[in-house]
Amino acid sequence: MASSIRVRAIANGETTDVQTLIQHPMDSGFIKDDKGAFIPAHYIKELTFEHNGKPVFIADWGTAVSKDPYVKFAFKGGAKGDDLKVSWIDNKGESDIATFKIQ
Amino acid sequence: MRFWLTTLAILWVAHPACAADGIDPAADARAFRNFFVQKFPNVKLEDFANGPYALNEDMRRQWEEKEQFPPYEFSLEMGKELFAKPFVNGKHYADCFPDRGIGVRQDYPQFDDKSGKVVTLELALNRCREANGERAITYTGDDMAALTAYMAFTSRGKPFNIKIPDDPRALEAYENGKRYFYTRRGQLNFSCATCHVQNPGERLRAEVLAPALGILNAMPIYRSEWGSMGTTSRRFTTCNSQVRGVPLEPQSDEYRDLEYFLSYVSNGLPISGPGSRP
Amino acid sequence: MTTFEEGFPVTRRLVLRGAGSVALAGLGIASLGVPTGLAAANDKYPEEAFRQKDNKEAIKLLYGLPIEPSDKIKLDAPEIAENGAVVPISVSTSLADVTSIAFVVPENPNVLAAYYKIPQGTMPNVANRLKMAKTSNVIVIVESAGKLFSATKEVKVTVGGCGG
Amino acid sequence: MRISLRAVIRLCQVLVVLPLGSAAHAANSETDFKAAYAAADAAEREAGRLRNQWLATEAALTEAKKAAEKRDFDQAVAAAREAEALAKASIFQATNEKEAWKTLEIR
Repeated sequence: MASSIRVRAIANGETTDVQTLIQHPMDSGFIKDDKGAFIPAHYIKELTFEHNGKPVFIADWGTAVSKDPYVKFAFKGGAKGDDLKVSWIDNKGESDIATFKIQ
Repeated sequence: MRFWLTTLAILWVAHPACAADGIDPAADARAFRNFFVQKFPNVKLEDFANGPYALNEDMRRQWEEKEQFPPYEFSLEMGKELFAKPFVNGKHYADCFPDRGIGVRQDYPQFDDKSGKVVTLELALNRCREANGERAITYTGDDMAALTAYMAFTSRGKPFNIKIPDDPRALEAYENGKRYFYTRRGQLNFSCATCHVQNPGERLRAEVLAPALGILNAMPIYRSEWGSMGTTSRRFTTCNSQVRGVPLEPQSDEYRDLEYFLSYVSNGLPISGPGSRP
Repeated sequence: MTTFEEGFPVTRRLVLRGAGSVALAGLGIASLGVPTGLAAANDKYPEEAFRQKDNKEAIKLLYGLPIEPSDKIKLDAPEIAENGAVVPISVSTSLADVTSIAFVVPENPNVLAAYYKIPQGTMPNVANRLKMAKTSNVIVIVESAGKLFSATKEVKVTVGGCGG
Repeated sequence: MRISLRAVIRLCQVLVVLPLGSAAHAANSETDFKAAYAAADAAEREAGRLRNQWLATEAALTEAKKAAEKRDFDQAVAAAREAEALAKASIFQATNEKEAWKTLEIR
């Protein structure tokens, strides 16, 4: 299986811009299926970015983040070729982790 | 199928005016393009391939933001994998297409002189599967959407290049597609043109309607409403049910002819698919 | 038949702001497994705040401090969401020493949408995509040097992000 | 533009609802249902030949069948007649459009 995590991390001298897209249903628990039963909530709760072992961004998410969630941020430092470790865990305890090279 | 052909034949005989009018696709395409250019003088011609985003600034900004990392990325990637995956017999989709299927989306639909019918890209993909001993996949499903998304992506920027050969059957298919486009149907009494010719840029509920010019250049489309990528077949069938009509079978003659007409009148406009829409 | 790596044409209809690279090209993925980085977070997931139906309650649980509006926060959100399922919303601020940014949508079933912890050295700018059930204000709360500041913008939603 | 769309919808709804007024009379039998259903079904097939069936017709036919299974023949006959009226409206539409579509054409 391919990773659920897609990252574009680009060093721009002073800062590194990071964009992430994650494949996840982000079911809110408020939507009914075809038979009228509620689809149970299934959403990412925590998403963490680490550069050189140090967290640079932590997202705590609820049910209102869109399906296949996207987030963009920037941090100071970071050089081309550095590792950026990205991990998430959802409300069902499922998780994924991947490491990307800063471009 | 036979019923329909018979009905068509009857229509043809009953309305000799149609035949007498003469079918002139090139003139139609010019008129079609002029209509939209005059209606939206500030929109660049190639921008019509971006549908409602060409017409509405607030929506355009939302689109541009999403396009930085579009939600259809996963479907596109799946399409690339599916396209590259060999069939059981070892052959590939690429073996069924000119240029191994890369950068060819703008040439579909085509008129097939053997069968005397229009062949869309979706149909060509399934014919390729069947020719190689694989089962056809559903036209409205995610796999077909992903495959056509990938093929469109490799063709981005290439202008639609639909050909209508000098064959009365091809002209008839074109004309049938045109008639389907303008014919009011469903309980709401809407034609395709009601929304996409008379009212593009207007809101129908929350949706800003896309102009018919360039509308298929963006196919397939990821719709936020669907939360997934959808094929041209899916779009046509949902259009029919939205006007409270019973949709036809995907890739029925009518839909194929409609796709032929709509693609032809957008000749010269770039492929922009896969697109994203609300 | 493995030589199927024709590059994607760069004719994306939008110039991707210098990003250049296409995600499809596939960036190296090192390992798969259980995330270990979460323990490094300086505080826990605010479970209770995410359950709140009332924005005042949620904000109280999250911070327990008064909030004042600030013109140093730039909240960018559409006038009319093209679809409530995916509303792009971003924020940037010139406030100093920002440690967290929260997005609250008072008309959503659960009002707290997202809470971002901003470690030192991370820019106080976030862009994300949120679901909105109906027309609502979007409130962004920025924690700066231990104080709370907010900006608010209304987003009209005609097709809700909660299905139907 | 919005108003004109609405007006069309409204007009359509009125046209469809009109023939239903005469549907109500008491104590229908299974035979009545079968006759009413056969007429509706025939009209809907004709609409199918014209490639212009309506969702509402299909829904009314389904409703008629369900009511008949419950042996509620009044309801079943009413639904079948509604289906027939809808199917006939869709046939009228399709027939009319054989020429009328040209008024919308961009030339």
